[in-house]
Amino acid sequence: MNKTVEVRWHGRGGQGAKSASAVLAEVLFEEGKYVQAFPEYGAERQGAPIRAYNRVSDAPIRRRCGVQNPNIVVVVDPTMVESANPTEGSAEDALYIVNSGENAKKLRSRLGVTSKARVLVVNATKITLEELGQNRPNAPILGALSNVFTEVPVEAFVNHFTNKMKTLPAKTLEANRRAILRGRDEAVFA
Amino acid sequence: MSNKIKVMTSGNLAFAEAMRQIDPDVVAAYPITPSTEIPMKFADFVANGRVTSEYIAVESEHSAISACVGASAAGARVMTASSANGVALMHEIFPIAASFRAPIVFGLVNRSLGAPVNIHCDHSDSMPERDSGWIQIYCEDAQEVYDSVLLAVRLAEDPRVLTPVFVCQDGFITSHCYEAVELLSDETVKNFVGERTPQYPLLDTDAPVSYGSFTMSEYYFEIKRNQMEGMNNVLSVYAELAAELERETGRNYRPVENYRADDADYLIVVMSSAAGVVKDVVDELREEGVKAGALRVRFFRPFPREELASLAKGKRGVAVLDRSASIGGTAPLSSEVKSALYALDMRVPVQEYIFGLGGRDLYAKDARAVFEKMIAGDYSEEVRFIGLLEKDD
Amino acid sequence: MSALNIKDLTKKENPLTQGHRMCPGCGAPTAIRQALMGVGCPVVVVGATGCMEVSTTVYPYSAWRVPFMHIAFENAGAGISGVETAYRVLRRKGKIGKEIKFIAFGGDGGTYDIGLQSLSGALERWHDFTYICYNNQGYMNTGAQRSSATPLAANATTSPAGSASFGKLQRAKDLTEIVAAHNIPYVAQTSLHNPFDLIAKVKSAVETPGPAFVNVLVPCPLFWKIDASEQADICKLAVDSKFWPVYEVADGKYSLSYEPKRPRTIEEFLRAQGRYSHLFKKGSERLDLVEEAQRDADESWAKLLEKCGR
Amino acid sequence: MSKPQSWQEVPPGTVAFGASALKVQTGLWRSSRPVVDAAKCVSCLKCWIQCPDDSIALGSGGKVEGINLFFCKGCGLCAKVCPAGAISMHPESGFAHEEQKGGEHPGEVGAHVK
Repeated sequence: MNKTVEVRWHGRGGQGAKSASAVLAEVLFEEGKYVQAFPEYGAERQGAPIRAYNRVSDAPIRRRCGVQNPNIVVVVDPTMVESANPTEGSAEDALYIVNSGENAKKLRSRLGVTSKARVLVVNATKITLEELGQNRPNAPILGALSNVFTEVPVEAFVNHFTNKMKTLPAKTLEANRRAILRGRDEAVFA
Repeated sequence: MSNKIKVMTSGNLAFAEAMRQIDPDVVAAYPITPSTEIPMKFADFVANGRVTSEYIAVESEHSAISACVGASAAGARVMTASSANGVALMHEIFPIAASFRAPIVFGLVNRSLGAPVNIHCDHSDSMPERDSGWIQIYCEDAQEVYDSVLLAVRLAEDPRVLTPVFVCQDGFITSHCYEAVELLSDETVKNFVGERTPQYPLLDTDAPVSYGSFTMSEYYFEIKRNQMEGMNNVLSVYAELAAELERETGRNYRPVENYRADDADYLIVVMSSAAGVVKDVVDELREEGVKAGALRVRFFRPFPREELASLAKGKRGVAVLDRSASIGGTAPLSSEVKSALYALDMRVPVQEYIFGLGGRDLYAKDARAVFEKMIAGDYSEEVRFIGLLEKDD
Repeated sequence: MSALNIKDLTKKENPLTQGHRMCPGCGAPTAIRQALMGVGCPVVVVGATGCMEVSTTVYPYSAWRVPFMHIAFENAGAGISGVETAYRVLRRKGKIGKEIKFIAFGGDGGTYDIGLQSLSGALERWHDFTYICYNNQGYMNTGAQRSSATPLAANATTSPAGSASFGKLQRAKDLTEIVAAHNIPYVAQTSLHNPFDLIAKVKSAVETPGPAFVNVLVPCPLFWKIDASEQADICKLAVDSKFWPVYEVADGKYSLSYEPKRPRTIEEFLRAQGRYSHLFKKGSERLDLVEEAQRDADESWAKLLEKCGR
Repeated sequence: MSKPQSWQEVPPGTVAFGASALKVQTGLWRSSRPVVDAAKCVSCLKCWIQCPDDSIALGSGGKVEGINLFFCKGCGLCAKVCPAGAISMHPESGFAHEEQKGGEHPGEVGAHVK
């Protein structure tokens, strides 16, 4: 990774996109990368669309402005594919990670991206409903991301994510672990 | 055992962590975005016995700074934090704190002043306090925030200085950005900051003094002049302290950061977090053969005018980027830079810019455009605005 | 409460020295001096901006024999919160060995009006201090303007009596009751004509752990338009006419400190002061307002008696 | 502390030293002077406790011996509250022939003053 990789997250307030971006930063920091994680703050409350960002680099990161041209776009909530305008400013060859149960081809056309873009689809909502009984898409999304940051073992994602919730019962932590691993395994390129 | 550890944290949390290690006697604070995390985190340290401090959860920012002044005059080591309207509400008390020579260390997380209400960064809250008699240090990132808090405690309490300090960081951009910061061990920090030895503690009932006297024209001037001496000593005392801390951290921040300025033809002068992207652009332009450079002003009070003038001397152009306005006058940083450059034998063209009000970002393309205009010799007597929605004439 | 012996008091060093620049006959230095007489251990004093603060600390001199701090007008409550907290920390850390008591004072302007928030905050946070309001019922430091402690119909410079006005159009705020509503351990009203009452109350206030408040009626000869020698007399009249009842609320329990055996009328109290002279001016009398003031006083008195369980 | 003569001599922090106002001769304000008839004094000390300027001079037995004219501003309160008529007020002009003294008790500034 010679240049800085910029990530933009689209989620809803309270859904955990901010935490997930922080976990991604922590995992990559542990792997020796230079990282930033910063959410966009507004007056919006629970449920409103929010954005969060990461920068990842092998060299110190100096710029601190918002990410305008992300290399990776994460869409945490399936309803935001159109409404949140996830392609705004992103590079033509950007990578999209989308939480969706939709057919991959259809999703690609809904996003309106060219063949240069890569689209990784994971039904994170379904996975967490099955594993946790709740729609908390963060864990499978992080699992899917481990397919992108291949230099990091998936266990690092598991450890950091469950560490954030270490006061929860062991059963819940184990369910999250399964959700991350399923996210990694079930994510498919469209 | 290593005495350093690198952790993921944010500007606010780095400030709070430094507070925990400093373990001040008293913290009095009131929540306001985006500095709220600082008192929140500190209250948590108190609630879990991780500090020996007392936390006063006051009913307003005005009372926060008033309680800080009281505790500091009493002889305690005191810290607090605030932003924006909170800072404005405290305004009355800042000059009093400085006149009391109360060495309070203050985490000022920069945010715009309403109206309209906006929670994002600009420097319109701290700039009005530039004449309040406080030292102002502006930090670029969370690491610098952490290091600066440690320095600020020593600087404020130094008997040659005895002046309160604002440690400023950009709201959200720095305060809420999660990044790696190298922390010193608790013991190293304790040894570095030592203990406060107040000269005239109010709590010394055997040698009673009165603070906050009334004085007409007979002595007011002399008291103010005496106070100025503390500020006059800041930069030399700071150099000693910065060298001392450098032995622990390997980092040393100059009052003005010189980024490839020595042989540069064109300079951008800027403060705080926006300096990063400017430095990136300097590197890009250098690769293209343009002699670009940047100066990041870290101390705004006292203003390091000699250092700045010597770094800007002989340049073909200087652009000053202010993150606040002085409506009807010259923006604060431009005003200081122009004033400092007046001492030079040969004039340096200076272009004033205002950017980033209310949290609007400064992007690489913006910094590049600023350099390009200088290279083209395109200067205006008027202030220019970066990233503003404007109709073309 | 042990009986006070005035001769014993003469042996104590006066915490407020001579050489202050208050007006001749002003009640404030008397009130503060009496208040501090009853306090056994060392005290640290914080004062709000006002006549007392200004006149006792004319640089480079200070009339305070005890540590004294003034920050600003509206923040004596917050200032002493900081001082008292610093004391608790430094004592806990072994940096201060002795016991110290904390007293804040402000005039009615700094207490009833601009400083009310800061006072309320300090009371709610339960700092261990005593707040003394020296209440001369207006802004004297700036020239006799009305405050929310100024009584109905008083002629003040920002509520002047004129051809279309009878002076202050509103009643005074009952700050003592507002403070009592904070449910702090000790609240009292007193007056400086009875030093035994004043000294005893401040002593109780200071010795009670936690926040305490004492509201002292202190005449300003200039504003009240009385002779400089009359401060004690006018205070007695205020108490005897039930204009200014003296009572205390200790741990929520009300008790009347003094009941006049031969009550005087409000009219007598008003007539004794020039600030009400417009009410009695031949041809434009406003005896209706005098009656209204009497009714107010009677009602307040009845309520107070009820609270005292009588 | 003697009066500072330059900004360099001003102590930091707006600090004034405790009890230094004892050097201030507020007695110069007086236009009316209290005179004590010690023989009439009943030692009730009402004048002492009500004096705003703490200018009632007491003897060792707690009896009023006189007035501290260095500080007394002449408000007349002492005469007013005296139940025995032991204090009377007289125009200061009547004492014009007396040499203007530095004061009987020009208070000493406490030894604690640094």
